[in-house]
Amino acid sequence: MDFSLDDEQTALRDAVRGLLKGFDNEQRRAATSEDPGFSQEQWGRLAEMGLLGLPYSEDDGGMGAGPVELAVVAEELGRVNAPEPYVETVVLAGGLVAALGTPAQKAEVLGAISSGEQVVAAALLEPGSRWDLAGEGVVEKDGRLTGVKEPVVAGGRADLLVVSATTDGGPALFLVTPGEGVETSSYATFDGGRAARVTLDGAPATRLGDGSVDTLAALERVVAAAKIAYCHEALGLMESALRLTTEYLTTRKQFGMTLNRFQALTFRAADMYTSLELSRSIVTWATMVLADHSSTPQQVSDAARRAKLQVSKAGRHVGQEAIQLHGGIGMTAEYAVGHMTSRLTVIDHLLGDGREQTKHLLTTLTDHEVVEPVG
Amino acid sequence: MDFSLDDEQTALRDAVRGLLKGFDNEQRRAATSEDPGFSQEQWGRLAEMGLLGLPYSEDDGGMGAGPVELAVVAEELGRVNAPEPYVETVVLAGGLVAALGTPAQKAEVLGAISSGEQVVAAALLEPGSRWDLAGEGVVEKDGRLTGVKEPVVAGGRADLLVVSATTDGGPALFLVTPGEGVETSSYATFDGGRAARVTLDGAPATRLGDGSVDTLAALERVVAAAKIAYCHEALGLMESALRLTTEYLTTRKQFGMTLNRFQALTFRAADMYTSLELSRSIVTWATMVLADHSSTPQQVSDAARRAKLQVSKAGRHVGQEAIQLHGGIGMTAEYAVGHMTSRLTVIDHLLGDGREQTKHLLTTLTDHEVVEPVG
Amino acid sequence: MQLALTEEETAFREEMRTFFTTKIPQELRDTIASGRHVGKEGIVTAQRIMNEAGYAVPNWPVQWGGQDWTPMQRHIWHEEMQLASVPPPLAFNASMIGPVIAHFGSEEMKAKFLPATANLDIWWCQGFSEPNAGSDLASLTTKAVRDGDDWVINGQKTWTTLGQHADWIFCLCRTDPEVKKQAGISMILIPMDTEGVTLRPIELIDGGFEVNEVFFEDVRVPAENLVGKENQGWTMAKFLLGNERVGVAPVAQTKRRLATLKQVAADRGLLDDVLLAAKVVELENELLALELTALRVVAHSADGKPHPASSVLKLKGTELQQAVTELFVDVAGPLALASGADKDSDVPDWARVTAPDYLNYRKASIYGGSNEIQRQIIAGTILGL
Amino acid sequence: MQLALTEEETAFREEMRTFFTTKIPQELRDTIASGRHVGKEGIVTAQRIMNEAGYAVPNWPVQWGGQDWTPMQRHIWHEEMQLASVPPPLAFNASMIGPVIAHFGSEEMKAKFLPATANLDIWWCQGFSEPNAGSDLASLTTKAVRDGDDWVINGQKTWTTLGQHADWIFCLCRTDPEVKKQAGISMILIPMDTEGVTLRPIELIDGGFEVNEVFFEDVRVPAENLVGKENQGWTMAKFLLGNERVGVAPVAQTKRRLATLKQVAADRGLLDDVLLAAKVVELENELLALELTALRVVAHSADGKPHPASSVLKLKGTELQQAVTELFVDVAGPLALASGADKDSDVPDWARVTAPDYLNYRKASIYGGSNEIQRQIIAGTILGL
Repeated sequence: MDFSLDDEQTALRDAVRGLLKGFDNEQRRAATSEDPGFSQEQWGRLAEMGLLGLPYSEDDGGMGAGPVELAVVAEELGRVNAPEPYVETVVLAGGLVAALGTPAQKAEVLGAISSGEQVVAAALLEPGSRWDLAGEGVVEKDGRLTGVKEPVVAGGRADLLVVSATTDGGPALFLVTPGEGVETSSYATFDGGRAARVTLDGAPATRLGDGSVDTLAALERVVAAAKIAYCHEALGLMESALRLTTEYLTTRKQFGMTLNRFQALTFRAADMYTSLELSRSIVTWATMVLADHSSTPQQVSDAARRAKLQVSKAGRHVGQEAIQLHGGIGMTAEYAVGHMTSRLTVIDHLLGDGREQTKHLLTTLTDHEVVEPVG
Repeated sequence: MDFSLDDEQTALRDAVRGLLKGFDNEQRRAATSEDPGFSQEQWGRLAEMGLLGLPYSEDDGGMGAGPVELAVVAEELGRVNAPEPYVETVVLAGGLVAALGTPAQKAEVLGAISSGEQVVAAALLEPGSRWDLAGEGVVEKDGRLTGVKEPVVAGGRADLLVVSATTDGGPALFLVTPGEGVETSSYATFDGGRAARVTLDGAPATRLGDGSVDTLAALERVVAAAKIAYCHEALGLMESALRLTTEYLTTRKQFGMTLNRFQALTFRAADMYTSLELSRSIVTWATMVLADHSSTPQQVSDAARRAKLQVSKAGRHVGQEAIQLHGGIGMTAEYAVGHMTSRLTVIDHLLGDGREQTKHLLTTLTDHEVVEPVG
Repeated sequence: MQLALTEEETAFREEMRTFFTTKIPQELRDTIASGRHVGKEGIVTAQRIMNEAGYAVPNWPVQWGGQDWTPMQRHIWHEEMQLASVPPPLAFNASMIGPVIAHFGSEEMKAKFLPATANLDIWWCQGFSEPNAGSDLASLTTKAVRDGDDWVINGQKTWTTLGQHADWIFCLCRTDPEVKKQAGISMILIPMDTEGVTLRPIELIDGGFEVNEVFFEDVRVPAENLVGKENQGWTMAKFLLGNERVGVAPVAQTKRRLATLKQVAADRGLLDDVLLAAKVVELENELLALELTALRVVAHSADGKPHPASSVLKLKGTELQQAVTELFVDVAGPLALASGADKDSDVPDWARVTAPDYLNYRKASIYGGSNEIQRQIIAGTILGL
Repeated sequence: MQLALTEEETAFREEMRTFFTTKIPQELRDTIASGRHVGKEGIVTAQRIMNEAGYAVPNWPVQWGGQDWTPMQRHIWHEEMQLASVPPPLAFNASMIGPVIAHFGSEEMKAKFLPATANLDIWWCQGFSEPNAGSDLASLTTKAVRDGDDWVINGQKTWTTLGQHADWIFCLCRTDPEVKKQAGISMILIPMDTEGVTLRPIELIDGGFEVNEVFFEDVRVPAENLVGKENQGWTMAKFLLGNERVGVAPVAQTKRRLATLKQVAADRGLLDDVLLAAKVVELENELLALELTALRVVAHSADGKPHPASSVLKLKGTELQQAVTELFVDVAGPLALASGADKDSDVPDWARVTAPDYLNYRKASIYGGSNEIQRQIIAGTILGL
């Protein structure tokens, strides 16, 4: 058992960190103040470094890297709270194409993602579906889709949509290009990002894949991978929020002394650290479960749920306390911690919050005597 | 709306407080070290003051007082953690007789309780029944009971048992005198009290009442009254545990200063106070709902559950923190706080813990838009 | 002990309920009920209607428009107002500077300001906190120097809520830097349009603008703008902060929000989720305990001395307020993302406001005496620690 | 990153599992598994079997019976021992005085004590805390004065765990009252049957006796009983407390308890109660996070420097241990009252021990560096606050 990065992974981390160096709250506010809610230049630089094609096979224009490398990137993006829709495009939307697509679809779509040429958005959620992603509200008929997807993260900017829908043969995924039969209404989300309502009215759609792969199984695995990547983004966010908090406590004076002289505050910072480290352990483990080829689909799905459950609690704890320990300044948009808390809140609610993970884990509670980290 | 005691109630409180004055942990340990786990002399003094007959009608040898007076006594007993089985005998066992008994039964049994002549125990629980008190495991046939009741608080000392059992006509309560067909095995409980396994093997039993009162409805109301009385005992316990804790914090020195200089500790004492005061509010309210003749049975039952839910959480919080803030000394039997925490744990688990109350309150969640304290 | 309201109290509640639900425009109340903001105009409209009926400033002396109500009546007034989703009278006017002027001000000052303050003809804002004087308010450094018949003010205030709408600011200024820090503070009234006063809005993390920085650069106001005596400011600040016992805990507002939450959760079948429903049960119970604590405080503060339990109201009240906003985001789930959606969106209004609300209400445990300060008060004043 | 154990580690785990489950008497392990105590004899029996196999003191130098194991091997050894419900080697011997003597003691002292300590021929107890030196250990006042070839000890220790079984006590004594308090402390070894040593058992709130007060009245021991150098005691205390990275968090024991809880809850149909079952899910998850944190610390402490996250192990480990004991009482419900029941009772054994266990484990967050001290360490050492 080894929790450390190897030399290449460490080099990747340093490279990403280097690329993001100096990206601060002011730049973030500038980038998020206008559509598409992130920096196209930054997106290009991520592409240049090969980060947008990281998990795809080299044949498809990618780097052929694994979940650990994705984790490294997501965590670094989280550390600076970068607004680029990395997990959404690369892990979720692209991941679905990689899992289900025909060779031709993979080469085309993944190549376009990897090069930064196209932003691809996963249109899975519906106004009435909560966290069910199978797409009951969009119906396919004769190669055309009708129904509403919302909220679709980055849906306004997207050059291509991966849409879940119901067909006569059950749930399936489709590629839809904005245009005919597609109406997109984009708006700001509370973390500074963008999401859209996508109305499909007989929109021409290409089925993703040739039907040889089980759609729901692939969806579950890709969603598990996306959850784990989000958890890493959250680790980066929590680490930064804690660092900003301890820096503030050691510099801000009240009642004639710096705040770190107030034991009630420092003990709460210690509890934040505990939440963070416990999260880091379980999230890293989940990444290893995902990366391990001997893991069963059930193990991968459960590991992702376990990581997300822990991060749901830790993210609330760390995010709320970071603001509280800052006091008034933590409430302001000019300061970074509030945005981190906002982003943690988005991550918490996009693919199921802690209570939702618990609900699913309840169904497997009596399958095991104890939870063993190593099989 | 008035939360205060009237003059007579205040006088009663002062009288009880006077009677219990000087009762300390050492005396408690002496009283609980031998059977029956409490002081017969003290029991006699409670009788002399009229406290054992407090809620019964004067015709039956009682004082005709209401829930507020019972609350006053229970709270004072809790304040010194007196080991006498007051709520168990007077409110629960006696309460069942008062609610269901024939005039003759009431006069006889309640008279004997009031005078201190008899200790009466409620034998409702069974090893497999959890918090269901209707008595499915004991069966009546031809006026004789067979089955096991356990744990029966004060069952070893009891001169008379009020037993729940199943009859051909449904659940019913019976009076059973230890002797023929009754085998009692008494043991210490972790709070220093006593409970017993009571094996009934064709034990002669007299049905409580003439069948004109709905047994389950009466049981629910009396149990609600007992829950509320227990909550008052818990208020007394929590108040004393907090007082001992703050006294300790202001006198105990570590690192060259008294512990109240450590903000992390004083803030936790403040949270204990918050738990206590919120509990006091809701428990006092539940007493008023019980005392108010216009309250429906459902309102009474719900109010008792609400009070007990709050006290379950507060009792754990205050009990655990009282020990923790004392440090090692809080763990010792020579010191009072641990016994208070033990007793709070008993109270929590006797008539349903917080989770159990929540489970029942869930069934009425959509019956109301908001919870209104005043109808 | 007595559970029920008296007959008089019941009648009074009915009177208040009727007033609030029939006299305050439905549209305003609907806006509040859906969790949106009514804006300056709405607040002014509501307060003027209340003031006309004598219900805007019941806590003031009767001669200045107050009511000779019992604490329970004031509690009922406050609860009914919240239950009816009425925008409450502006706190800076009704609960803060009004009572201070009524208690400390000269007769001239009362006559000049109180009627206009009650009627919200003047919109006041508060100049207390500074960048380096938050929880430690007494460290403030904004300076007022006497120059002839004027005060000359220099310095900076921050967290000035709704300062963007304000006509006047009541400002704590240091007038004697030589003495113990609490002893050298005075309260001065300053028109916001005075030369040298600049206001800079601060964007909050929910994207809203409700607080501001206010800068004073050689701002001149006449000597008569001093409230009470020189260096009496700290006494006034304590008076003002300790003044209000009613409405410290936002009980009725939180109750209303929780009722809405329950309704929308039920509509979406989410109450079948036992874990979510149990959370609602627990919040309802804690809210009941809080409301009863508020009632205890109200019922036993008649002699003017605050009940010790009053200090838990802000602490627990804001915790529950925040817990409800947090649970609301969970009920909205991914729909919470649609905070910036326009009318084209299929996401219902209630879901769109959940996340900004959650973020915005993190302030509740910081502003107006942080929860750390509340714990300090409980530990120190009540528990003697 | 690598999820699986190496082949060698897997083989080692198998070896340990086989050893613990076949060589340690079943009866002892059953007693532990059911939450009861095995007593002195059982602990001695188990340790001697382990010592014979070389598994009692793997953390010691090889020449004194230790093993040249990796941190992961020691972790596996510890986990398998707990999973098999084996009473662990006596901590006072194996983790505390043994390593101290091996590191600081003279060769004579090592030869005299280490073999007997490893084999539990000597039962050690710890003389650290005093009535006025708990968390603030350095304030201890028990005095050792050199008198010719002897040390004369006067004072009192408390919280001496299992002192009633002990042959010897290792004792921190003040040997120089003139210097900074940490600088004047020495470690002295004292036979418990020395004249002037008195032991008084302390009853705990669960009714059990496991800690004691130890009084020293003109107790004389030879000068050679000093460990290492005079006034080096604080260094040894820090060495000893910082020594053990493995087994700080009682993970496997808590896992086993939670598995039992789940089993008895399932048998009684209580897992149908979603609220109870969800609590189990959450505890399983937190315990997994804790175990993984312990593994991280183990995997990354090979260079001897402790991983920063190690400080959360005791804090979170005891919290979870306590949470499981608390939930066990809830599972028992009213049956928890039968703590003193004899064999006639119909209440199952597991239910009878729940409340005493719950009460007893309140100590876990107090003894051995309270959780307040742990937070202090995290805030100070790791966060730099």
